[in-house]
Amino acid sequence: MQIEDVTVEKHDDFGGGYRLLVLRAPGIASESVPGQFVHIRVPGLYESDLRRPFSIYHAGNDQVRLLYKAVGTGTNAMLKVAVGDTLSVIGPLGRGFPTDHGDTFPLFIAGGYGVAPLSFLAQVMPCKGVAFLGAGTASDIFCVEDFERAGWEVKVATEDGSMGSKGLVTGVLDDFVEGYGDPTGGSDKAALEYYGCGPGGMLKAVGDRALAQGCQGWLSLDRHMGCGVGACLACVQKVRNADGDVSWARGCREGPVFDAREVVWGDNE
Amino acid sequence: MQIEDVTVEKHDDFGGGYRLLVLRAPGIASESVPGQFVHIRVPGLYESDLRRPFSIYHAGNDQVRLLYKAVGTGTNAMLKVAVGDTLSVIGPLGRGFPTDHGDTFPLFIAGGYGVAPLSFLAQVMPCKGVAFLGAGTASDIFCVEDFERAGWEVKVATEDGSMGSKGLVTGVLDDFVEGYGDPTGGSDKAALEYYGCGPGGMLKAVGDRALAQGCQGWLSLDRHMGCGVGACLACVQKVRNADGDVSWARGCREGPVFDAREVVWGDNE
Amino acid sequence: MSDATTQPDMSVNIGGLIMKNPVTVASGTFGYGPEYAELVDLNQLGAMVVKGIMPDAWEGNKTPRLIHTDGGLINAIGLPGPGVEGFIETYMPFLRQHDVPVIVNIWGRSLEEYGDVAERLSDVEGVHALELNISCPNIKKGGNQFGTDATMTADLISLVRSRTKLPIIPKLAPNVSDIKLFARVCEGCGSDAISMINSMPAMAIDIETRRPILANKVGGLTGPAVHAIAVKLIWEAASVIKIPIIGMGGIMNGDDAIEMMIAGASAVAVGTANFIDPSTPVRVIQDIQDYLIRHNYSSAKDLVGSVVV
Amino acid sequence: MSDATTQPDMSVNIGGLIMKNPVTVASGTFGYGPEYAELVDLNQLGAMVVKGIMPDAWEGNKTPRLIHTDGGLINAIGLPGPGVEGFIETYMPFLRQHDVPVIVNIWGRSLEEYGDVAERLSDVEGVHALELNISCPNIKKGGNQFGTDATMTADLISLVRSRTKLPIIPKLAPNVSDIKLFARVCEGCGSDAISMINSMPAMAIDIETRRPILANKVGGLTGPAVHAIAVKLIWEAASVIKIPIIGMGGIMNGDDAIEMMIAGASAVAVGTANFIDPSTPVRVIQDIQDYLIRHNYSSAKDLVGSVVV
Ligand SMILES: Cc1cc2nc3c(=O)[nH]c(=O)nc-3n(C[C@H](O)[C@H](O)[C@H](O)COP(=O)(O)OP(=O)(O)OC[C@H]3O[C@@H](n4cnc5c(N)ncnc54)[C@H](O)[C@@H]3O)c2cc1C
Ligand SMILES: Cc1cc2nc3c(=O)[nH]c(=O)nc-3n(C[C@H](O)[C@H](O)[C@H](O)COP(=O)(O)OP(=O)(O)OC[C@H]3O[C@@H](n4cnc5c(N)ncnc54)[C@H](O)[C@@H]3O)c2cc1C
Ligand SMILES: Cc1cc2nc3c(=O)[nH]c(=O)nc-3n(C[C@H](O)[C@H](O)[C@H](O)COP(=O)(O)O)c2cc1C
Ligand SMILES: Cc1cc2nc3c(=O)[nH]c(=O)nc-3n(C[C@H](O)[C@H](O)[C@H](O)COP(=O)(O)O)c2cc1C
Ligand code: FES
Ligand code: FES
Repeated sequence: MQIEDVTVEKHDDFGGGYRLLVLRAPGIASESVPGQFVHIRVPGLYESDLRRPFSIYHAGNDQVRLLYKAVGTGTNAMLKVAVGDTLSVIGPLGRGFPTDHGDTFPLFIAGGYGVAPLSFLAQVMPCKGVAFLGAGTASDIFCVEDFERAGWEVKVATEDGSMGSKGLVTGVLDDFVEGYGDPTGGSDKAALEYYGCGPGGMLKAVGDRALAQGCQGWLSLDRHMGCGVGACLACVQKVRNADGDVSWARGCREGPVFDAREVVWGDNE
Repeated sequence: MQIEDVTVEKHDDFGGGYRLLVLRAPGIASESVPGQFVHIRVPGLYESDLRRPFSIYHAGNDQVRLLYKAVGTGTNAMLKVAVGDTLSVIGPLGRGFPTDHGDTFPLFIAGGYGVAPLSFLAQVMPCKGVAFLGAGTASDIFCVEDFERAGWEVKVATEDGSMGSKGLVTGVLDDFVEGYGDPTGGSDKAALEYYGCGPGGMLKAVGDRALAQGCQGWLSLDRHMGCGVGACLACVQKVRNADGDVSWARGCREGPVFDAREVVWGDNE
Repeated sequence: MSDATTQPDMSVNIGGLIMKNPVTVASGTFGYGPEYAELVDLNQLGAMVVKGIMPDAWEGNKTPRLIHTDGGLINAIGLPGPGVEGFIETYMPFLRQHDVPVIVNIWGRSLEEYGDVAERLSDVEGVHALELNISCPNIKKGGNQFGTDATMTADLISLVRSRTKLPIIPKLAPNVSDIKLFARVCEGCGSDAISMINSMPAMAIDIETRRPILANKVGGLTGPAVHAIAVKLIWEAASVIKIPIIGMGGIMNGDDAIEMMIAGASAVAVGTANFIDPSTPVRVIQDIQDYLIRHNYSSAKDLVGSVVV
Repeated sequence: MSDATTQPDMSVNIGGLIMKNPVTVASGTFGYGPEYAELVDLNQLGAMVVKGIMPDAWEGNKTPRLIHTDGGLINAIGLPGPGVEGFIETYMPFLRQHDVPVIVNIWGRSLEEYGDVAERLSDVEGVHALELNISCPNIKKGGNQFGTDATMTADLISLVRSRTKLPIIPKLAPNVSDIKLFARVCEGCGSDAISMINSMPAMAIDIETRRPILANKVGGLTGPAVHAIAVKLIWEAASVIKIPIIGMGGIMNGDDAIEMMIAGASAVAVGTANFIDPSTPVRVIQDIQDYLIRHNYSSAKDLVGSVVV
């Protein structure tokens, strides 16, 4: 973790309604692993406005790449950032996805900017699997080539059916899982490993499947952040440890990636 | 008085460290008289930041012109205003200089942006006189040609002597007044009429001279403004009426131009 | 619930005073009427609240009287004004020409003075209600002291009550630990409504001269900085009284006003925002109406205190 | 007065606790030490104030716990923490490795609990002082209620005083009408210093759902919005007590901190600003030092309460 004044090297439309921000951030880039995030001070906001968290889309070559969508005050102000500007960035933050894997078969399930950290993970993971991308409509789907270039199969679901299967991403996921492995046995479904990143409802659905199938599941939960470093205790998530004890974990420290078995749903608010 | 959304038609360096802002403001322009001011909502400030007052440098042809210097938060934010931008402007505000004159001989005494309203006045006044411009150094002197083009004589004083006489503007003023009219009599000094706009110290000096010589004097006093229209009572100035009663007058309504006889000095804070 | 073609009923009843819409202006931020009249049609307002009036003409504080700070203003105007006779003579003829109820904000240096102004205004044609400023932080005598001591608040309201039949609306101070107590005292002593909040005591010091920036040393904070404080206090007060509340404090737009009404205010007043954009009250009226239509409310009254907790 | 070549003395004495410079961090905004340690050298701070600790581990409130608003944040974290034993075990070894005095912010659900935590921490190596949070608006039991009732404040401080020899620093609530009373009570009951201000009770409502945005409904406003309120309260408190004040509330930069010291604070704490720029405390230290040099002060102590009124 470090705080770096970084230079904006690129700032472009990306696809799916997202913008790509490329930052020269040698220190942060060298430490980052997929699933971690950065905390950015957005120029032009009130001096007391909080930093905004963004997943690391890619890190390497002294660069950190982000994908973001303008949804509110902070992200709209980010639109005004120009190449050559300096931003104050803290990162990498949080616990990312595990990077040591057994011989499980990885399934990525992503919605919205959830594709960003999973694309990063696909690049660095030695094994290949299937990436399930879901969205409302075809124009909201992006990063497909990222996964394909990394040797992954991509399955798309859109709610309006304009791309891939029609329906929720869990639909294509279920179809795939059902057909996976030995059709008579099915015990090898436990060899699947789930990685989810996206809206809460989707993550719960993914977590439920992992648990039901006795699979390992990793879910990246986005909690509202204050400090981003573990000090303010704003970003907490209810978790259950191996003994069954329930406590709060910090989304920015113990998360954003949680073991699906730990997550206690719906008791946060 | 009206509130107008005006377009910026020009925004340039001017001279003397000032910037010229030309606004397409047909409504305000048509009502303005010299000595009045406009109250501008500066883009980019906090939503609760007050408007900033600026004297009208010139009004006509559907345009209002202002001269301003970046001295603080608001005026620095004004530097970012671009041609084509829209500004919310209230104006014209306040009581300007009287425009009906007898056969007095007008003397203008200006410092800083005080030249702006006096330049305006010089253009519209039927009679011609002498404009005394004071500043610290030559590069702070501006608008000389405005007065000359209008047929006025200009006398400059700089504290460092880099332009015109060395010293305060009251020095050249006193020299002029001493030599004015019949050197034996001097009673015709009462035919002088003083118009001052600039720093408080200078205005007091001008006012004192007007009173001592039994002349009419008009002083534009800049009081810190809130609303600019007379509602908040922030901008008050102690004044004495003909009966000797002292009361507060509003800089934005009864002023900014006051009769030198009315002004009660030094009792505001 | 209304169908989309009918306009919602915007009127509210503030202790007998009918406002055609729930939006007024905060005392001291809109003068006595004429000041903004060239820019804003007074007849559009739900009510016009004038700057504080006491028996005599009053000078107020020395200058600087008003400064801007993060998220708001600090003012120590000090309640200058023409006195009750001066007010009636100079401004009431103008106000009577308009079709807007007039609420006169009053204050005094003693209980008696409050009573005197109240009584004097009681039979003045065109005066519809009295707002009792028991909470101004910017004067040495009276002001905030009446509004932060429950016993004094009670005595003051009872006295004024006994001297006027006009609706009386005490204006509460935010710098108390138990706003419910003050709200209850106001109701108990015969108030027709309450208004809240007045400005929050505050101070700014120039670090170069080491002097307080305001001539009065301390002043009152207003604007967005106090908005969330006001919402909380209004919500609490509304939970214990039945009389209506006029809510104010940092309303910059329709959303802020709607939030306050949901918290429990029957009407709202725009203050500091007038200085920045005099059209704020009119915009707020429009925004409330749009909100009511969009959410299918048939009346502004339905919004009041509708917070889901 | 110092000559330009000697550095001013930055140290201050907070009720027996010597801080090498007058800048610390506000409880709850800097964790327990390790959180920011990779970004900020703790040894540079005048003192380290940890998040509130009570006898037992405590969950705090549900989420959302923190939102941003105009000019600040509203939080209702609700004082989650590992409890006093958990704190000592988990964090004190880390803190003892640093050369910075540790002030533990404590709270309880009853007077006894305050006493218990205070006593338990009294002989823990590396704990230098106790800050008594008698003013947190975000918990149902205890918290703000102790700090807005002068009698309870007195009882609480007297009890804690009887159970520890460590310097005790009650932390005052801003939502009182007479801060002088509370400052005097703190001094009279044996406090070594006071700190102020805690967050200001506030609320925000989502106008679409009509629900309070914070799960706890109400929270505490902090950041620039409360700065001028804090300066005023510190100035008033400093005028009636001799014990030192740790000032906090919306300090975003050196100027804000210097203003508070001029108003009467012997030391200052940076809170909300840490979240935005963790280097704020270090910048503030530098800015104070530069100011002292520029104004020819030989000691930071000379700045304290130097307001010219
Ligand atoms: C760990 C993490 C990683 C993220 N990665 C990305 C990313 O890679 N790309 C991307 O575009 N976005 C990402 N986000 C979300 C992004 O941080 C928010 O969209 C952004 O903070 C919104 O800021 P704003 O000022 O534009 O919106 P605001 O004006 O602050 O809020 C707009 C709306 O969004 C809600 N909101 C604000 N912050 C959050 C949040 N953290 N979670 C849920 N709702 C919120 C607000 O309540 C409000 O309704 C991530 C969030 C987290 C916690
Ligand atoms: C009637 C009137 C006419 C004016 N005409 C012009 C003009 O034509 N051109 C021009 O450049 N300026 C003019 N001014 C001054 C101009 O309004 C201020 O310079 C401007 O408001 C400063 O805003 P700021 O945000 O940049 O400064 P801030 O950051 O607000 O303040 C910077 C410093 O200036 C001081 N200051 C702010 N406003 C005033 C004020 N009104 N009077 C004195 N000190 C102040 C502050 O106390 C502070 O010390 C006029 C002022 C008045 C009242
Ligand atoms: C410049 C100014 C003058 C004020 N004068 C008065 C007054 O005369 N009487 C009064 O009761 N309140 C007065 N107030 C307080 C306002 O009526 C209102 O309660 C407060 O400003 C909060 O609303 P706001 O945040 O929208 O401004 C004044 C406020 C300001 C800013
Ligand atoms: C997220 C957060 C958590 C806080 N937790 C505590 C706490 O545990 N104990 C306490 O006494 N004050 C707590 N406070 C109050 C701060 O210590 C401080 O008094 C307040 O934030 C004002 O300072 P600021 O405006 O600089 O933030 C907390 C404040 C914030 C913003
Ligand atoms: S965001 Fe502050 S603890 Fe996680
Ligand atoms: S600026 Fe408000 S009365 Fe003059």
